[in-house]
Amino acid sequence: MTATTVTHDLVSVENVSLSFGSVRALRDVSLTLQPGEITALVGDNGAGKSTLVRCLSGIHRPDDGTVRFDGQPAHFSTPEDARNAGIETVHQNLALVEDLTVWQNLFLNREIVHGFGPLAILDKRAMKREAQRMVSTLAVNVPSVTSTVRRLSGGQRQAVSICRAAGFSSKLVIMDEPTAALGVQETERVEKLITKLREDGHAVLLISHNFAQVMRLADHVWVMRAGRCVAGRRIAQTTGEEIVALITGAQQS
Amino acid sequence: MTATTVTHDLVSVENVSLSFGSVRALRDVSLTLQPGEITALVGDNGAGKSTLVRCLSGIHRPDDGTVRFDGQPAHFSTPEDARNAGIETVHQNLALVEDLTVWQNLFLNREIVHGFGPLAILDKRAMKREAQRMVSTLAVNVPSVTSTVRRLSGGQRQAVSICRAAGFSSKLVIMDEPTAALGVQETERVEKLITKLREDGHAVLLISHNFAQVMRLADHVWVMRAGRCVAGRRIAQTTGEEIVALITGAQQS
Amino acid sequence: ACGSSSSGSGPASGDPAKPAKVAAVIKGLDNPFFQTMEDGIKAGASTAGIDPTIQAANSITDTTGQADKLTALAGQDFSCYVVNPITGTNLVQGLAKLAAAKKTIVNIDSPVEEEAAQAAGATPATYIGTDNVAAGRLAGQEMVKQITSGEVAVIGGTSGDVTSGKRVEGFTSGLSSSVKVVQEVAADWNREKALTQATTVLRAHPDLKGFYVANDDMALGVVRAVENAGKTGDVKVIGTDGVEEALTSVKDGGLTATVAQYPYTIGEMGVEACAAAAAGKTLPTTVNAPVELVTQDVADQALKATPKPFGDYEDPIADLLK
Amino acid sequence: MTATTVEAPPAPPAPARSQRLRDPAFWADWAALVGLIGLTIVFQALNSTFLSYGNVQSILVAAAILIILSIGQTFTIATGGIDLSVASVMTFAACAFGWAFTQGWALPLCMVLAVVTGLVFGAVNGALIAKGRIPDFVVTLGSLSAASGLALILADGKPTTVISPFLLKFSTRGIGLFGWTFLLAVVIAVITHVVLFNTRFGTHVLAAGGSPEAATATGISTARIKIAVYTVSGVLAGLSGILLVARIGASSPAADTTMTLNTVAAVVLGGVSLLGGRATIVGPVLGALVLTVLVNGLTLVGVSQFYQPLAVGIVVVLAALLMRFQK
Amino acid sequence: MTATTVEAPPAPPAPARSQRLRDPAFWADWAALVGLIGLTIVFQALNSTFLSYGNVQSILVAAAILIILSIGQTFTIATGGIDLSVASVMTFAACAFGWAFTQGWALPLCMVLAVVTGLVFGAVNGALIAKGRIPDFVVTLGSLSAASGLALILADGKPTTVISPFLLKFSTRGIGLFGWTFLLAVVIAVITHVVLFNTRFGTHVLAAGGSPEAATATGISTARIKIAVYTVSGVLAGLSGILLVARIGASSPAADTTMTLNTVAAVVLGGVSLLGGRATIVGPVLGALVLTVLVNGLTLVGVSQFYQPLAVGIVVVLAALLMRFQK
Ligand SMILES: Nc1ncnc2c1ncn2[C@@H]1O[C@H](COP(=O)(O)OP(=O)(O)OP(=O)(O)O)[C@@H](O)[C@H]1O
Ligand SMILES: Nc1ncnc2c1ncn2[C@@H]1O[C@H](COP(=O)(O)OP(=O)(O)OP(=O)(O)O)[C@@H](O)[C@H]1O
Ligand SMILES: [Mg+2]
Ligand SMILES: [Mg+2]
Repeated sequence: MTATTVTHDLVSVENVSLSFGSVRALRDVSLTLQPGEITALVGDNGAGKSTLVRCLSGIHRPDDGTVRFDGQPAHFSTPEDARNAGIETVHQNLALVEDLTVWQNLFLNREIVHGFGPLAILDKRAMKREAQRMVSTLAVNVPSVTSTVRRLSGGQRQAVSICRAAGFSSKLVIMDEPTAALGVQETERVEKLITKLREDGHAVLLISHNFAQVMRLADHVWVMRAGRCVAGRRIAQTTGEEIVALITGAQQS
Repeated sequence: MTATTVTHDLVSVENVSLSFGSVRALRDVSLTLQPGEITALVGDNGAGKSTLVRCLSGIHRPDDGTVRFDGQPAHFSTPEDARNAGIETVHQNLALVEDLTVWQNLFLNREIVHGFGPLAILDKRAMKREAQRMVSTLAVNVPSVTSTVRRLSGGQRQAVSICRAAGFSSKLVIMDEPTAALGVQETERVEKLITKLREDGHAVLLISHNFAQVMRLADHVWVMRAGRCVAGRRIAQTTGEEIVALITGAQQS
Repeated sequence: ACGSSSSGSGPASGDPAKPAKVAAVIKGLDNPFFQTMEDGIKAGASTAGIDPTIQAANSITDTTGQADKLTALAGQDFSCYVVNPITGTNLVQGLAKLAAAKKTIVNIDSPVEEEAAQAAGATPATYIGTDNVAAGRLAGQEMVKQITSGEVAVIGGTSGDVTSGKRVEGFTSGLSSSVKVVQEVAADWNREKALTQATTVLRAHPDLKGFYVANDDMALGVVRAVENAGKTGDVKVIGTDGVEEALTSVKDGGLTATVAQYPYTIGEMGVEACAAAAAGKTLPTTVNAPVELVTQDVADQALKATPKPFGDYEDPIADLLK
Repeated sequence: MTATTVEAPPAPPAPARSQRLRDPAFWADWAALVGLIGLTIVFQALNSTFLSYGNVQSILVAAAILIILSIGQTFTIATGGIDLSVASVMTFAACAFGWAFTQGWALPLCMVLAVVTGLVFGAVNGALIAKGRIPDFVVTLGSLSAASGLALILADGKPTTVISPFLLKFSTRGIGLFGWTFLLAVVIAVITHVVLFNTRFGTHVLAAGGSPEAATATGISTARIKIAVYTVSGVLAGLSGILLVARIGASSPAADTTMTLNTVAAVVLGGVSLLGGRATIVGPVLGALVLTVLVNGLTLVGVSQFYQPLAVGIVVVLAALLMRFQK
Repeated sequence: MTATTVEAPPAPPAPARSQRLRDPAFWADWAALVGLIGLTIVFQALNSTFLSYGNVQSILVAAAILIILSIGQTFTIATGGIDLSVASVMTFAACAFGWAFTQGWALPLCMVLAVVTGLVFGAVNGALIAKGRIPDFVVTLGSLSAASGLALILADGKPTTVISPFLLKFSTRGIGLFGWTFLLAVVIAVITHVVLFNTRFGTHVLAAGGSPEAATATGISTARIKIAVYTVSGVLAGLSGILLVARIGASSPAADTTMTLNTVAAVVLGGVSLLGGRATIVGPVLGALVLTVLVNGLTLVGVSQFYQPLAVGIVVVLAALLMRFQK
C-alpha cells in the first residue's frame, strides 16, 4: 500500500516501524495524507495511532521507514522542526503546562515580543487580547485567559489545546481525539472549526473513536490494527460498518 | 428540587455548594440516586460534574449542604471513608500511579495478603492472577498486568481504571467519562459491564458527553449547568433533544 | 547607636574609671578548643568585673558568618573587641568599621594579617596567641624524639583550613631528615573520618611509625584506629590542643603526646588586655601564650591544672593589671 | 464571535485583586515577608540597636552574596533541578580570582576570570545534565566536590590575600543605607525578574520546569534551557566569588558547605516549589534576607552559640508554616 | 471470558529475562554495581592491598553507618521527599546516648534512648511535613539545625567518652570478613527490602511517591505514609548514632554535614529517582559502598588530599553516566 502519486501527497509515511523495548508499537506503517483534506485515523486502543502522530510531530523518531512532508523527506528530530515545517498537533495527553496561564500556553514558543534578539520583551497585552479572541471562537467556558491551566476542567483544557493548534497558520493540523472530553456544544464548535480549517486550505489529520464524527467530517480514513495500517478508504465509498469490521479484524484489508 | 422519599434514595445530595476561590464550582446542587439504577449526570464542560463526583468520593468536602448515603448523613473526609462506605470511583484524571504495575494499581489499598497485621506479606501471585482475570473481562489489549501504567496508551489506562472500580463489590460505582478514550469494541464492553453492574444490584453514576450512550444505558438523568443542577428526568420520559436543550439553557428546568 | 563613649585604639584613650565593655568574636564552638577559650574569656572577665558578649562562628569554616557577626557587633556600644579570625583577612570589613569608630581591638589566637589590618586602617592593640606553626614544630620535634627515624603520616583538618595548614607546616619543619611524611590526608576535623582514614593509611603503609594529627578530637579517632590494628605503642600518635579527654588518653598510654595550646589562658589574657587598655595601660604588641608538650610523664600534672598550663609562663598583661 | 456564553464561572467581582490573593505565589511571597517582619519586630523589641542605621546597613551587605546565589538557584529550581555546587563554584571562582591577582593581572581581568570560571562550571553542569541525562542532584553533587578540589589545587590549600582599595571600598561603601554589594544584588534581582517574567526565555524556563513533555511538544528545547539555567547559576556564583573576595579580603579554598543549603532554603522560603514550574525572584530575595536577619538578630540579642542552631531551625520551620496558606 | 484478543503487543519472546532488562531499576542497580566493580579493578591494579582481607573488612565496617542512613533516606526519597536531618539526628542520638551513659544508665537503656531520640525526631519531621503541609526540604533543613543545636546543648559542646567492652567488641569483631556492624546493616537492608516490596506499607509508600493524588483517591493516607517514612528514617538515624558511638568510643556533638549529602548521593547512585515513586534497597546499599570504596581507595593509593575531592566528583559523575542506560 504505497502512495499513489508522490508529487501530490502532503504527507507520505512509508514503511515506518517503531518499537518500545519489546512492544512493537508501529509495524511497517504506510499511509498518505492529501492537502486540503480531512483524513481520519481510526483503530482500537493501543493500535499505535498516538505513536504514529508522535512520529509525525517530531517527538519520536521512527526506527525504520521514512516520512515525507510536502514531497521532501522529513527528518524531524525535534517538535520544533515539525512546527517550523508547518505541523501543529493537539496531543492526546494535551501537552499543556499546568502552572502557566491559558494565554501563556496558547503562545508557548510562539510568544509575541517587542524588540529583537535577547532583549526582546514579551508583549503580554497583545497575547492576552489575542488569546481571548482565540478562546472565544470555540465557545468553551474558559474562566479567564489569565487563570492557570491547573484550574481548568478536562474539557476546558482540551479546548485550550485545540485553540493552540488551530490558532497558528500551518499546513497540517493533527488532532488526537480532540473531542473526547468535550460537551455537545463544544464538540459542535470543534467540528465546525475542523471543517473551517479544511476550507482555509489546511490539511487535518483527525484521530477519533467516534465513527459518526469520522463519517461526518473526513474525506478519507485509514484503519490501524495492532501497530499495522491495515486499510484505507474514501469516506464516500465506505460505511461505518465496514470500518468497524476493519478495526476489529472481522474484515481483512 | 429535594429528594422525594428519603428512605429510598441511595444517595441524596442536598443543597451542596463548593467554591474554589472565586470560582463557584457547585451552587446549591440537590439530586438523588436510586439503588440498582444507572443515573447519568450530563452538562457542559466546566459545569461542575467532576467536582460533584469528587465531593461524593471524599476528595473535596462541600462548603455547604449535606450528602446522605444509604439514608445516613455521610461526612467523607477522605477517599478511604467513601470507599469503605461502598463508593468506588473512576476519576476523569484516571488516578493511576504511573510507576506501579497494572496489578499493583488494580489492588492499590486493597492488597491481598498472607498473614495478619504488620507482618502481612503481599500475595503477589494471587493478585497477578486475579488482575489478569479482571483485565480480560474488558477485552482491552493491556500488554501485561506486570507492565507499568506509564507504558500504556490512553485507552488502556482508562480500562485499568474501570477494572479497578468494577472489580470490588460496592454499592455505588461512579464513572466520570469512562469511555471518552475508548475504542468501539472497548466502549461496547464497558457498556455491557455497566449494565451488568446494574443487574448485580449496584447503583452506577455515569458521567458522559455521549447522549446516545446516556439514552441507551441510563434510567435517570440529571442535568448540570454552570454549577447548578438544573433538571432531572426519567430517561423513559425524555428525549435527547430535550436534554441538549436543558444543557445549553435553551429550555429552563 | 555607635558608642562614642570610648575612642582610640591605643591605651591612652577612654575614661580610666570606666570598666571596658567587651565583645569577643571567636571561631566555631563546634570544637572544644574554642569552648575552652570561651570559658577563659568568661573567667578573665569575671575577675575584671566585666560582662562580655561572646559570639562564635557556626563552624571553623564559616568565614563569612564570622564576618557578619563581627559587623553586627561593631555597630554596638562596646569599647573593646576581642577577635579570633578564622582566616587572616576574613574580618577585614568589621575591623575597618571598628577602626573608623576608634575601638580597641585585641587580636587573639589567629593573627589578623598585617596587610588586611592596614587596608582596614586598623591596628590591633595587641596580639595574644601562639603561633600554630610553633605548636606544630614542637610536635615534629617530639615525633623525632619518639621514633628517631621512619615513616609518619599526617591527618589534617578540612582541606584548605588555615589552622590545620599552619600546624602541619610547623610539624614538617620540626622533623629531622630521617623522618619522612609519607602521606597527608584530610579528615575534616571529624573523629569518625579520622578513624576511617587512619585505618586506610595504616593499611597503605604497614611500616608507619607515627601519626601527627591536627587536633585532639581527630587524634583520639586515630588512637582508636591504631588500637584496632593492634599497633598501640608501635605507632605513635601526637595530637594538638590539649583538651581534657586527650590528656587522659596520654595518661592512659593511648595518645603518645599532645601539644597543649591553652585557649583558656589566651581567652583570659584577651579580656584582661581589654581591661588594661581601659585602665589606660600600654599593651605590649605581642604576647606569647604558653605552649606545652604533654607526654605521659607530665600528663597527671597537666590534667590537674587543665584548663590552665601546668608550668610557669609569662603573663605581661596580668602584670599590667596589678 | 464574541464570548457570549461565559456564564459558568460567575465573573469574579474584582478580578485583579482577588486573583492575586488566590495566586499561590502571592501568598508565598507574603510568607517570607511576614517572616521578615515578624523577626524584625521580635529582634527590635529585644535589642533596640537592631534597626539602627549601622546594623541595617550591615545586614543588607551581609545578605548580598546569599541573595545573588539564591537568584541563581531559583533558576535551576524553576526547571525542577537543583544546583548543589553554587557555594563550591563560588569558592573556586574566588580562588581563580586570587590566583590571577597574585599573578599580577589587572583587577578587571581578575573579575572577568572569576565570572568566566563560574560560567564554564555552570555550562558543564548544564551540559552533563541535559546531554548526559544524569540527574541534576548527582551532577551538581559531583561538581561540588570537583570545584572544591580544583580550588584547593589552584590555591595550594592556602588562602591568598587580596588587598585592593577598590574592592575594599566596593564592599564597605555604598549609597546611604545601601552598600554597593547590596545594590548589585538588587540590580541583579531586577534584571532576572524581568528575564523570568518578561522574556521568552523566562517563559520557557517555567514551561520546561512545569512540564518537560509539554514544553518539548511545543518545540522548546529543554536541553538548551537546562544548560542556560545552570550557566546563569554558574555566572552568578562567579560574581559572588568576587564579592566574597572583596568581603573577606582573601580567597580561601575552604568551601562553606552550609551556604548551598542556605540558598535552597532561601528559595524555598521564598515560596518557590522544588518541583519546578513556578518561581518568583522577590520570594528568594526575601528568603535570603530572612536567613541573614536571623543570624544577625540572634547574634545581636546574644543568644548563646549552642542555642543558635536550635533557634534557626525553629524559625525556619515557623516561617515555612506561614506557607501553609499557599493553595 | 478469556484473553483472546491480546494480539496487539506481540507476546515478548522471553518475558522474564527481557522484561528485567527493560526495567529501569535493574539498569540502575547495575550502574552502581558496575561502578563498584570498576573502582575495585582500578584500585586493585594500583595497590594490591586493596582487596586484602583486612582492607575489605575495614571498608565494610566503615560503610555500615552510611548504608543504614541511606536506607532510611531511600524511604523518604521514595515518597518524593528528602531527609536533610539524618546526619544531625544521628549526632543528636549519639549525644543522647553519651549523656545517658555518663548518667550511669545501663547500656541497653542508652541504646533505647538513642533509637527513641531518632524516632521522635523523625516523627516530628513527618508530622510537620504531613500535617503542617510544609515542604520536606524546609522541615528537615530546620530540624538539621535544631538537632545540631540540641546535640551541642545536651553535650555542652564537648565529646563524651563512652568506654564499653560490649560496644568495642561490636564495632571491631564480626564473623569472618563481615563485622557485626556491617552484618547489622545487611539485616536492616533485607528487612527493609521485604517491607518495601512485599508489604502493603511498601506499596503505599511507592504509590504515595509516584502520584499522591492517585494514592489519595484510592484511600491511602499520604499523611500517615509521610509520617511513617520519616519515622523510619529517624529510627535508622538513631541506630546509626549507636554505631557511631561504638565506632569512635565517644559521642561528639560536632555534626558531619557532608554525611547527609552522601546518603542522598548513595540513594541516587543506587538508581532511585528523587521524584519519588520508584525505589530499591539494593541500589542505595551499593551506592553507599561505592562512596566508601572511593574514599578508601583514594587514600590507599595515596592520592593527594587536594586531588581527592576532584577525583570523587569525577567518579560520581562517571558512575551516574552509567545510569544513562536507564529508560
Ligand atoms: N512510551 C512508551 N513506552 C512503552 N510502550 C509504549 C509507549 N507509548 C506507547 N506504548 C505502547 O505502544 C502501543 C501503542 O500505543 P498508542 O498510544 O500509540 O495507542 P493508541 O492507538 O493511541 O491507543 P488509544 O486509542 O488508546 O489512545 C501500546 O501497546 C502502548 O502500550
Ligand atoms: N482545583 C480547582 N481549582 C480551581 N478551580 C477548579 C478546580 N477544579 C475545578 N475547578 C473549576 O470548577 C469548574 C467546574 O469544574 P469540573 O471539573 O467540575 O467541570 P466538569 O463539569 O467536570 O467539566 P468537564 O466536562 O469538562 O470535565 C470549572 O470552571 C473549573 O475551572
Ligand atoms: Mg492514543
Ligand atoms: Mg469533568
